[in-house]
Amino acid sequence: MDIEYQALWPVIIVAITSIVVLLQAAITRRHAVALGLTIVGLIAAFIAVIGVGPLLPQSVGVLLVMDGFAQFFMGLIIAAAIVTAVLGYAYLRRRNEQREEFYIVLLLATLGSMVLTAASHFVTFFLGLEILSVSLYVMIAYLTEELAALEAGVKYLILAAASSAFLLFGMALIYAEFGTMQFGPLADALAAAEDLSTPIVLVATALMLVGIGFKLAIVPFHVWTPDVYTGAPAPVTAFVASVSKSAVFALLLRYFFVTDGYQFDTVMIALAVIAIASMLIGNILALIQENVKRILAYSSIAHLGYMLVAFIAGGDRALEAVAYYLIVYSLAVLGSFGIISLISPEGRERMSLEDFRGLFWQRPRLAIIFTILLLSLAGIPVTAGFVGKFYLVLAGVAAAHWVLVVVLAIASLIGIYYYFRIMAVMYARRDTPAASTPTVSLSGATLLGLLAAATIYLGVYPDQLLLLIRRLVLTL
Amino acid sequence: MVTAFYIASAVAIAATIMVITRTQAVHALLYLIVSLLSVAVIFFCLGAPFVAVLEIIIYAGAIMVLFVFVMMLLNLGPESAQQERQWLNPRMYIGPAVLSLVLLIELVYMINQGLATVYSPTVVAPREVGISLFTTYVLGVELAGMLLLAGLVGAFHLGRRRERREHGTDTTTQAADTESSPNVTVGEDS
Amino acid sequence: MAAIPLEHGLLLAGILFSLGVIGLLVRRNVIFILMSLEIMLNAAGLAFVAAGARWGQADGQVMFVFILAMAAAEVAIGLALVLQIYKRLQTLDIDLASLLKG
Amino acid sequence: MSFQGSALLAILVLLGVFTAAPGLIWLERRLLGLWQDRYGPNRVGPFGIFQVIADMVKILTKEDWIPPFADRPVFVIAPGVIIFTVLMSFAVVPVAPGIGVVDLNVGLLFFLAMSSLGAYSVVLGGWSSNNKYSLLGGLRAASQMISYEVFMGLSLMGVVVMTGSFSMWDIVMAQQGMWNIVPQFFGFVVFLVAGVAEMHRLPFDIPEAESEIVAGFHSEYSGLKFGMFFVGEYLGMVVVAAITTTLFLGGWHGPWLPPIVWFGLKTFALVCFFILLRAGLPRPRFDQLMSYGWKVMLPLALANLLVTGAIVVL
Repeated sequence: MDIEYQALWPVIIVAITSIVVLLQAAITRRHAVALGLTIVGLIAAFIAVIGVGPLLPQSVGVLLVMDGFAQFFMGLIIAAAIVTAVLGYAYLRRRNEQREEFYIVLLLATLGSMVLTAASHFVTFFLGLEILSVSLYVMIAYLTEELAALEAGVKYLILAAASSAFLLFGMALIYAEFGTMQFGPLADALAAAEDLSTPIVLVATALMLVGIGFKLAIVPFHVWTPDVYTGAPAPVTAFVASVSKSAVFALLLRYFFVTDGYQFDTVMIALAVIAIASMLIGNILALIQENVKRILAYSSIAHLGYMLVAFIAGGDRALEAVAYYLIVYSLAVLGSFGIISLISPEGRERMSLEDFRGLFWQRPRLAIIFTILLLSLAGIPVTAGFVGKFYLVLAGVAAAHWVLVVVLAIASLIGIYYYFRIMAVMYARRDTPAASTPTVSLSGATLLGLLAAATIYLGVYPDQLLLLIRRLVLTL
Repeated sequence: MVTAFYIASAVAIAATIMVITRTQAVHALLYLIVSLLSVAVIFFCLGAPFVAVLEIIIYAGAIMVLFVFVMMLLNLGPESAQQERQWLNPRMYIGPAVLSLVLLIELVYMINQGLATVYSPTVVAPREVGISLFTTYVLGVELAGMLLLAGLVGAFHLGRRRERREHGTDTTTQAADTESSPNVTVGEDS
Repeated sequence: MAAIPLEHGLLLAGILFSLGVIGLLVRRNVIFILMSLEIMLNAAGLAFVAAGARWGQADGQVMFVFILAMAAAEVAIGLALVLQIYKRLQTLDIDLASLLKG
Repeated sequence: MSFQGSALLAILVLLGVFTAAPGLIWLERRLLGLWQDRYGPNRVGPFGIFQVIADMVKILTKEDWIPPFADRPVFVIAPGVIIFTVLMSFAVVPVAPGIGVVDLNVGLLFFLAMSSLGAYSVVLGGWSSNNKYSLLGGLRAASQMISYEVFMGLSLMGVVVMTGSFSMWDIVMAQQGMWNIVPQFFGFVVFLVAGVAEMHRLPFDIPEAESEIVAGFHSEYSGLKFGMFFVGEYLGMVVVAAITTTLFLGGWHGPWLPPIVWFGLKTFALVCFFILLRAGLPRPRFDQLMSYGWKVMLPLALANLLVTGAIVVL
């Protein structure tokens, strides 16, 4: 049996890089070398993602399918991983910890996410998810000296493993009913079945949604989010919020589009309820937090809810909107958690609102960058967040899901309040002299500047990215 | 075969109930092993001898030994069992039990509705599983390798023992303790 | 070989899974929680093998092998975390380990 | 093979195994005496042959004491586990054409499964005794047996690749022309070393190491329970010898003599070899044992498997 592997080069390169970094750590432990190897590998993988374009679409055996959709999301994931690696370097440099393992698990987590975007079979679905999860346990609890990190790691592990078990059980039921685990044939089997409302399909889909919902941290599977976001090192939080969610959302899109999950009314109603609950609960709980990381955690729950609105609408417009919003959202959260990781001195992370008081007068450039990112998250015009939210609403309106759209609008209004609260604190004058902030690494600051610039650029000229999305993502 | 299936099922259920109600961790683990062994018998009855043996070798023989190993390192004495007994007030079972019962009823209902097929299990021999693993699912095997690598690196990093840092001084403790950690015995090859 | 109805295989998996869920919800000791997770994963694996037996395919068993690999990785990391937490807190009570409340 | 037939065979094999164990104890002591230039048991009966019976009577009549601080149920179960797993292992050994308990298509894996369960007896024995030396012995046993299981399994996969079957009977049949020890020499070496470690015989008896941790996991055991550990160890030796014979030394194949005799002779020779090992080698340190396993045995087993696979494919 011959399998065409050429299209898989991006994935293979990331896997090889992780082993190279492992060997490097075994021979000589040099933090900068580990970072260098990681970045080189990731850039090579990014080039490979672009390079495999002409070969696509191509199925790799039954397990994976490389198409424009996978290409797009892989590009996003690799770029976000590069940002995480650079932020991680700046962060770990100040920690008393063995550092090289971080890059190994970061690469493995990236690998798992990439597999998820191209998965066309339950086996790759499951394995990709697990490679991602297992690496994330390690990344979250990476600073073993800190009790909060350990606790976050244990919580995430228990809940993630439980959700995986639910997911697996759901998959097993579907396999028991239809005799195939591949998305394509499964779609045929579903289409051939005369009665789709058999309980087994519904229960199985519900069980699988538990697993996926957990990864996306949507209400009611969101309980881990604030603890994990707070306990994990800031760069890792950025990774969890951007890469892990993009990958799982990509998988959800593929699974629902290929097997036509939209035919199950019950499931769609459940998703609509989940979306409404996520938007409202996420934003309302974010209002009462005093910790920036927690605010961002709850806001991320709400943002996933926004994306679900478009997702429920279905069709090409939904794909477009979700893909665009995932880019915008990733830019903003990577940047925001990047700021937190850059201004945190050795030892404790700066994450309470008070820590940000007067940031503008101390570090004006960082404060401006943070402002831009927050404005984007709030969905204020001229930033990419506005364009993204506009497309989400458009998708919702086109499908005439008025309730969802109205809730989205209300939730966004609530959201503006707490984003401005952070900004107000940043621009306020401090009464007491501030504790000295550490020197901000040049590479990190440049990177954040780029993220902010991209946010503005995409807010003003969204066309090119949209064209790219239409060309790649709509191949699904 | 059919009788064996039902006996093993009963044993598995009984043993699992014992697992979740024990207070002494090692006793619970022994019941868990019994449960796993009876599941292995069930696999055998279902015509899957290969995974039946894997269940014993890897699940009962390696993963559970890891549990015992950690329990020995923690050395949880009778006090912890006592504490556990206090936590385990029978009333605590009511809520979760009701929840799970709902889940179970749902499953039972669905299974009865859906698949009313009696089938005679055909034995899927190890050879077929192996061929399937290394042709159709060969990428999956590679990915499982990466998964185990992540587990290995993670367990090494997280389980590492290190000297406590002196207060005030900023000595970087490295390298010296990389060999002393015995709990890196997880490189089980599946 | 005599016939075993498929639903009985799945039913057993369902019962074991539910028992695992109960254990997960009731227990406070991290070690017991990890054991409950193992029960759940094993039940899911059993469901796969039963399903594979229905179709006479090797796929269910293949999936079980992958679940084994995942359970091994999961347990290795879980137990490493348990060791660290016990060293720090001298307890395995999941509720005591809750600095992060909000 | 009818059920009655295999039940009868099972009983015969059990009887054979059980009578072999006391004989082995005597043999070991005499041989050790011979190699270490002393007498060994020589008072009870001709050549001390009834010494074992005397010892048995002593062990059986001793008080079977369970320490009050021990974890009773686990303490009682532990010695039973080793006897159970070892005896189960014999089920898949093909003694001679038609003589054997069962032909499983996963026979080899069944043996590995049983040997991996065997680890529990030592580990649980060490834990339940609630004694620090026993606990140390149990910890050592857990890491030693888990580690060596890995190489043990890997070293056998070369044989499986060559035969294309997990069935012990198929493996013996495939050795008609040439014994596996020739093409699978490294597999043989690794398996033998791992086998000694798995049954924690000297020189790898780290879990009990009298000179370091008193008697390790069985410090607290006495009477019949101690006897079970003791007999279990000897039976383990026979199992490993019998499996090695089956997998690498051509099983019952051999000229002139009847198959069952060949099988017995080969197994006996291996048992004597194990006793010679005990007489000839000092006990390594624990960390030496572990690094030897992971740094020498594992690469060797992997390389062996790789080369075998390559040759079979080409």
